[in-house]
Amino acid sequence: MASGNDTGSFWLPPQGSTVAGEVDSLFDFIMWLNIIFFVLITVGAIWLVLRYQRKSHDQLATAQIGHNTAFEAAWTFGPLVLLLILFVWGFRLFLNLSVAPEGAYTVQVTAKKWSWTFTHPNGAVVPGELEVPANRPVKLVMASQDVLHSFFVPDFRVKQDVVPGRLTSLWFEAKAPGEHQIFCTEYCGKDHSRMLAKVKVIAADLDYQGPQTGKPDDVTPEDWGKQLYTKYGCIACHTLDGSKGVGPSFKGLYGREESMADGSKVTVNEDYIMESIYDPNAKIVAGFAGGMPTFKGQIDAEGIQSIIAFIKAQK
Amino acid sequence: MSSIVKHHVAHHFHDRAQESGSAKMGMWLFLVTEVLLFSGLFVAYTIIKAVNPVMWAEASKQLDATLGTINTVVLIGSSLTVALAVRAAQTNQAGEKNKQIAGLLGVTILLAGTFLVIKYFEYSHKFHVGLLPGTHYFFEGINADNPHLFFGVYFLMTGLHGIHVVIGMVVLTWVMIRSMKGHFYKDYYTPVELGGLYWHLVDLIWIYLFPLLYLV
Amino acid sequence: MSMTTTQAAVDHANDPQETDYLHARSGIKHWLYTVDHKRIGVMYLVAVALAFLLGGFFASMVRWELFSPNFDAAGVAIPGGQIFEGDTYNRIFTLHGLVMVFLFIIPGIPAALGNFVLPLQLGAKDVAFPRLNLASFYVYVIGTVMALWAAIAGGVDTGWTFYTPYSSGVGGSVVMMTLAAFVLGFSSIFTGLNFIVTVHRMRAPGLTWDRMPLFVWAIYATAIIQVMATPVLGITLLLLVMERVLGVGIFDPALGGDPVLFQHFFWFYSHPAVYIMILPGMGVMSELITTFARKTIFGYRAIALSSIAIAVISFLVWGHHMFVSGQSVYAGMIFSFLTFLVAVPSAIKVINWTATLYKGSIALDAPMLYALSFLILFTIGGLTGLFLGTLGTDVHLHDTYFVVAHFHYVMMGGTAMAFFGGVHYWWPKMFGRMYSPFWSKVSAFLVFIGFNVTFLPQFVMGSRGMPRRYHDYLPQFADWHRLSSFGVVILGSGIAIMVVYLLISLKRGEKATGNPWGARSLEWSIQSPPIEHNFHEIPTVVEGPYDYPVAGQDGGAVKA
Amino acid sequence: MSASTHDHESHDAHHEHITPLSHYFGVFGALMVLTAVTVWLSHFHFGVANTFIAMAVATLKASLVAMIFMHLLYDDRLNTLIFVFGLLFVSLFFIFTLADVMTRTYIEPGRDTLGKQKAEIAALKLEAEKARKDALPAPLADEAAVPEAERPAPPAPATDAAPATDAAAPTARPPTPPLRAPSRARATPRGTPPPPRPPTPRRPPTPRPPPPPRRLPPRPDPRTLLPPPRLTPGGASATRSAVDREERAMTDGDPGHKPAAAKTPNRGEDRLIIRPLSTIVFMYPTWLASWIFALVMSMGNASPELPGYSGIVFTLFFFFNLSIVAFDYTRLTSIVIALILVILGLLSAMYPIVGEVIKDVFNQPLFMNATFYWVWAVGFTIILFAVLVKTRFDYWEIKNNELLHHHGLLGDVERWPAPDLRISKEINDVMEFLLLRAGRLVLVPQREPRALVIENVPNINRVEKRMQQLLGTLRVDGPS
Repeated sequence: MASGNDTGSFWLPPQGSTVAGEVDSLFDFIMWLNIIFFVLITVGAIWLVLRYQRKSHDQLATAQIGHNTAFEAAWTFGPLVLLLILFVWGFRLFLNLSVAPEGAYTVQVTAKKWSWTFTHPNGAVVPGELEVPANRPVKLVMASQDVLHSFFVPDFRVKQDVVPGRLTSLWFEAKAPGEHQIFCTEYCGKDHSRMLAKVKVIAADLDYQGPQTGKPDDVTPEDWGKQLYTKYGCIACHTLDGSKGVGPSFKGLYGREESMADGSKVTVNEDYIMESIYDPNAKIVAGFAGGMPTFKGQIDAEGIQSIIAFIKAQK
Repeated sequence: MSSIVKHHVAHHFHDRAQESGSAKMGMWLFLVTEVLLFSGLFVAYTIIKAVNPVMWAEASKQLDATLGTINTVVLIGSSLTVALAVRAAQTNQAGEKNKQIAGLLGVTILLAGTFLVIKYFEYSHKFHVGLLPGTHYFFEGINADNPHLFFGVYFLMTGLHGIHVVIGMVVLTWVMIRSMKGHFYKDYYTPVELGGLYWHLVDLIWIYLFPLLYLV
Repeated sequence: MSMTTTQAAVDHANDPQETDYLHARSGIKHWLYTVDHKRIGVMYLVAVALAFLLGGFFASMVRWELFSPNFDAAGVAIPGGQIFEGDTYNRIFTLHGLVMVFLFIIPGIPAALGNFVLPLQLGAKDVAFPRLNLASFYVYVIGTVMALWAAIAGGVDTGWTFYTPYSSGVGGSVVMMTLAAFVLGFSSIFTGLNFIVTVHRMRAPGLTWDRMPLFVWAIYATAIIQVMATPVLGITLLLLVMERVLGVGIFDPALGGDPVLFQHFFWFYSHPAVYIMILPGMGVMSELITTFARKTIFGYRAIALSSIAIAVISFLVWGHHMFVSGQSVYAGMIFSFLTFLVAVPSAIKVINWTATLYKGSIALDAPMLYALSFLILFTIGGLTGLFLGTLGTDVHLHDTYFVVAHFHYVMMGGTAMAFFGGVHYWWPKMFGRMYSPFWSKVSAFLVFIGFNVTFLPQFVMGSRGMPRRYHDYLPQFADWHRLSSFGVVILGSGIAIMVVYLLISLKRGEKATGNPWGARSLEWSIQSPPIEHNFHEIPTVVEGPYDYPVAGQDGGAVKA
Repeated sequence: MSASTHDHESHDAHHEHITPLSHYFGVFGALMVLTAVTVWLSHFHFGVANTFIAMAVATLKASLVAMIFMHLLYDDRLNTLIFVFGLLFVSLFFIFTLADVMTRTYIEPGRDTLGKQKAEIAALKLEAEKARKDALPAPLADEAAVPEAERPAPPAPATDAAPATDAAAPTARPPTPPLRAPSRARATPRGTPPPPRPPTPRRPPTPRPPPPPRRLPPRPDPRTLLPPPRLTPGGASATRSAVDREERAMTDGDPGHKPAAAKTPNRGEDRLIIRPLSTIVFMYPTWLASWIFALVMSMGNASPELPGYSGIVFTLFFFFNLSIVAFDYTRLTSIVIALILVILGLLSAMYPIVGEVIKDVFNQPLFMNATFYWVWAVGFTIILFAVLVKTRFDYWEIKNNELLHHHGLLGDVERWPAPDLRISKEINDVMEFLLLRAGRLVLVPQREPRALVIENVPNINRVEKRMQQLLGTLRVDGPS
């Protein structure tokens, strides 16, 4: 039962955040309390059943005891006292979990149907991965674009629903660099179980403002385009082998003339690709349902150039 | 023809008193479920008003308080007539008051009709001007956020109350017809009494709706 | 009818058999238009049992899908991993929730067993409003038909909680399913209303409040909740329908509404509803433990008053479902404190049942096996509730499989076990037939083992962070899910055996006497199955419901 | 349970009470008048109180309809119990839902519930927009300038995009000026996308001078951050003023640090503690009575045979006790009341009819069961206990050279110089004096314009004598 802090115990995952230790000790206290009461009642009941087994068909009870005020008072107020201890300890811990400390590194989280997007103080917008400094309180200010979601990191023992129309917040302080799984725990539809993300804790000093999202110089635009193709989830709808997905396939797309849903004809060039990324519903290819989310404010100009280079390469 | 139809106590009851006592207790439990049904709307009213106090004051100005007052008077009047009908049934020795019961119930149903007519005028005015709930709202006169919430709550409350008025009219009509046939007299008037209780509850709910929507 | 006799409740259990209510009138018409509480009880029992099997079928579909993860760690699809598409799976677990909650467990014990047994235990000829009782059954049938149509027509994948704004925006026949739940709510109100008036007005002479059987106390407390809480479910569902049809926007954030307000409305009904589910189970427990220990209950007044206490306090605690939903910290504090108050009466009951066994004469027939498994499983369920009532740990455990395991231990381990126990206890009284003792013990054993193998692993998964309502899961939870899915096979076989030997007993079971278990409450003082109007003359009750004689006194053995 | 056990009621109950016609018309008239009153009252603007007044009038009308028209007055008590029980559950629904909605912002004061936060989301968007625009080269930055009025308070150099929550959490450091959310931007009609901006090549951001290394402020204990819960009716202004008051209260009293003097409450020698009680303490006779009745009722196995007047006795006693708390039984009034009782006694001796009426009042079959008394006993115990606990946080202390007033959860202290402090003792309520020997102390310190009044000081004579010893040369006015 002893909860180690990096490998996690039988019941609980590893302790990634400072508050995880306190939550685990409360969890263990309740667990031990439960085991004691459970053993008392189960062993008691089984012993009584075996001890007073009915031997013959019309054997009667040896005594008809129906009332004992002392015992009844004991097992009414006894558990009540224990329960109140749990309440007080739980509430103080909950306050700790709810009030973010002063000067926390703040990240805005946007939840939408089936993906998380994180906006860092330096304006970097990163989907699917939350890069945060270690040993420093991190405060997440969360808003949802459509339905209820819930941000849950088991290793940090923190969870908070993301409610559309208002801001909810949550804080944690990661103890050491590492990677932790993020789940969505409020039912939100078809891919609720795939709305996953990762917390990447890195060692960084106090003036860390967020990851660099620009194209690293040693990567060719085409490769960088391929990375963006997977990171922003284009892979989910646009295939590379020519087969028709939710959206048109990229194979041999560049320079081809596509007929639009409204009947007009458009040759696929840089402007068309850039416009379809910023404002996808402007022109929808015939035979496709549309519904592609906009990536305005997420992919910068350099990213667009790289994606266009990548699509050109798909002969 | 002043005659009454003898009532036979159901087989599983011992006597009249147990039967009528059980019926009335059952009715009161049903009235409590109605109160709890409307309580949901009153809580919604309170919360939305607490969150948007400015909008609420602005939007409630659009309602016509005089029509509301008339409706209140009409309903309280119908409450009186149905109470008198119950009393007439209680004192109906041998059928001599059959007509009086039916008459009083008739007046109650008439007043209920007037209430619905006035409601119709109010609704048609709002439909015309655009004071409608949710996405259907197109009125321009209120400068506050989400004025449609007030009208959403308004239409829900008065709509559900209106449905209960219609149910009440149907029940009272059925009781009126039976009273013409002389079913209700001093020893058996439970249907009249229960119909009366239901109608008083409908009036009770309007007594709370009127100030909350029209005056405050 | 003749007036009440003055001497004590004469034991007619072994008088010559008269024509019982099953054979008094034959033909389907006498079943469809009956106002006899016993026939309505039997019809409810059949309907509820079918609903349980349907819900169980959906549960096994869920476990089949979760048998293995869909993708391995590298993201490669595992063959045979994915059986249903994402939204099909969501529809299946929603239907499992809806069918089990609204069609089986809420009407379950009160309507099926309660309808049959309550008038008999009160010494009455029938419930207060027989026609309303029949209306309640037909409203239940209409609600079931609407629910099944909604399931087939478009399917609902919002979960049984219908949380907005997802439920107000998603496709599928959500409006039809909401109206079905609305209609089923009325059936629950009619039953509750009927029982309250029956208990107040129809008691036999001499049957004071402290001489009533504890099953009647439990049904009375349940009826209070049914009458006081279900209307709020009605208005909540109406508002949801208005949200979808008129776009009223009370719960829609885009129109200025507040989705957390819907959760308040929903849980104001749904938490008392979980006490509608467990209280009748506790009532059955009190009957089973006393009869099969042949001993009076320990702390009658404590158990009776704790039923009422649970009924009242259950209305104060709904916020513990919303600790991390954006509810304010202060409201969380208040709800957490009150949640611990509501835990005390349940603890009192469990301990008093265990104390009842002391110095008893305990026979381990099938009903007693179910009672003991109720005792153990409900204790686990109740204790794990402490993790979820404590604010600090609930943040980590909310909406994970820990919660799923908790409420299955309380609902399936509690109410379903009590339902099986109750059915096995009153089966001879309802149908005049005894079932095979051997097979009933085997099935009880299989059900107990299967249940634990299914749900114990879910506690571990939950505390390790496995979220709820997931169509696919990370490979680290794979073997726990496999164990849990295997458990369903054992549980399913146990229940299958039960259905078989109960149906066989209808035809070829040996005839049952008036009082096969030697119990002391009123329903065992008449023949089985009872005559149509229950009692020739209304009995006068002079002693408590559990007055068993003591060995060695002149009371003599109770003729079994 | 109070339910009647008789299964077949006596036959005379069959002919139920027939309400005289005059009652019906009387009630109808009253309802008309009340409707007029409520409409008339609605023209005056009492602010929030309007709703409560309207509800009071509506409840009055509703209870008239329920009691007379719906015969609740003459019916079986059970129907009234059912109706009231239903209203109880309705109130539970109200109380707890409002408890949540009204206190959602207490963790982050300065934020309204839904209304304000929309403006804040807009502010956040602007913030992110501006931050990304900073990264653009200077010439491009200005043409995408954001209208000045929209921008929130000037951000600190390391743009801390945190919304108002950060600044408003009061800490040991003097709190930064609370972030004023931009004026309530008129909610632009939904769905109109912002104008698309032409893409511009982005230069790597010019390296900014590294900010001086700042030590992370120690993490304050969150519990001190929490102002006590205050259920002010909604609206941003209420929360705004609440925040300022808290911050002021926080800063002038030194939070968390208890004045040394009050550290060790040493009994006796050179100091006197006066703990004023709240008037509810005078309800202790009812508290005692409810315990006694509870025990008696549960002892006598709660069968209804207990004579009905036990309930009426308890209720009358309760109202008498309530009147003590409500009014001041000055010597004059208590004499007058005594006279009235005497006259009543004489009258009932001469005319038995008076006695009959009194006896009639007493054996109204008002019966409450043991649970009723248990609930009252426990309820009063909790309240009295809470009052006693409160006196731990709000008490006066007299030292030979100063007068201290400790109040507030965090132990704030007010001090006055004690030399020639004028004290006057007032006992103007005979009953309160009889119950707890309580009275009122009026203290007028030297240069203090207004007098300090300490209400309900128990055993006032002993306290006053002790004060004289302590303050030695003080002039004392006799009892008024």
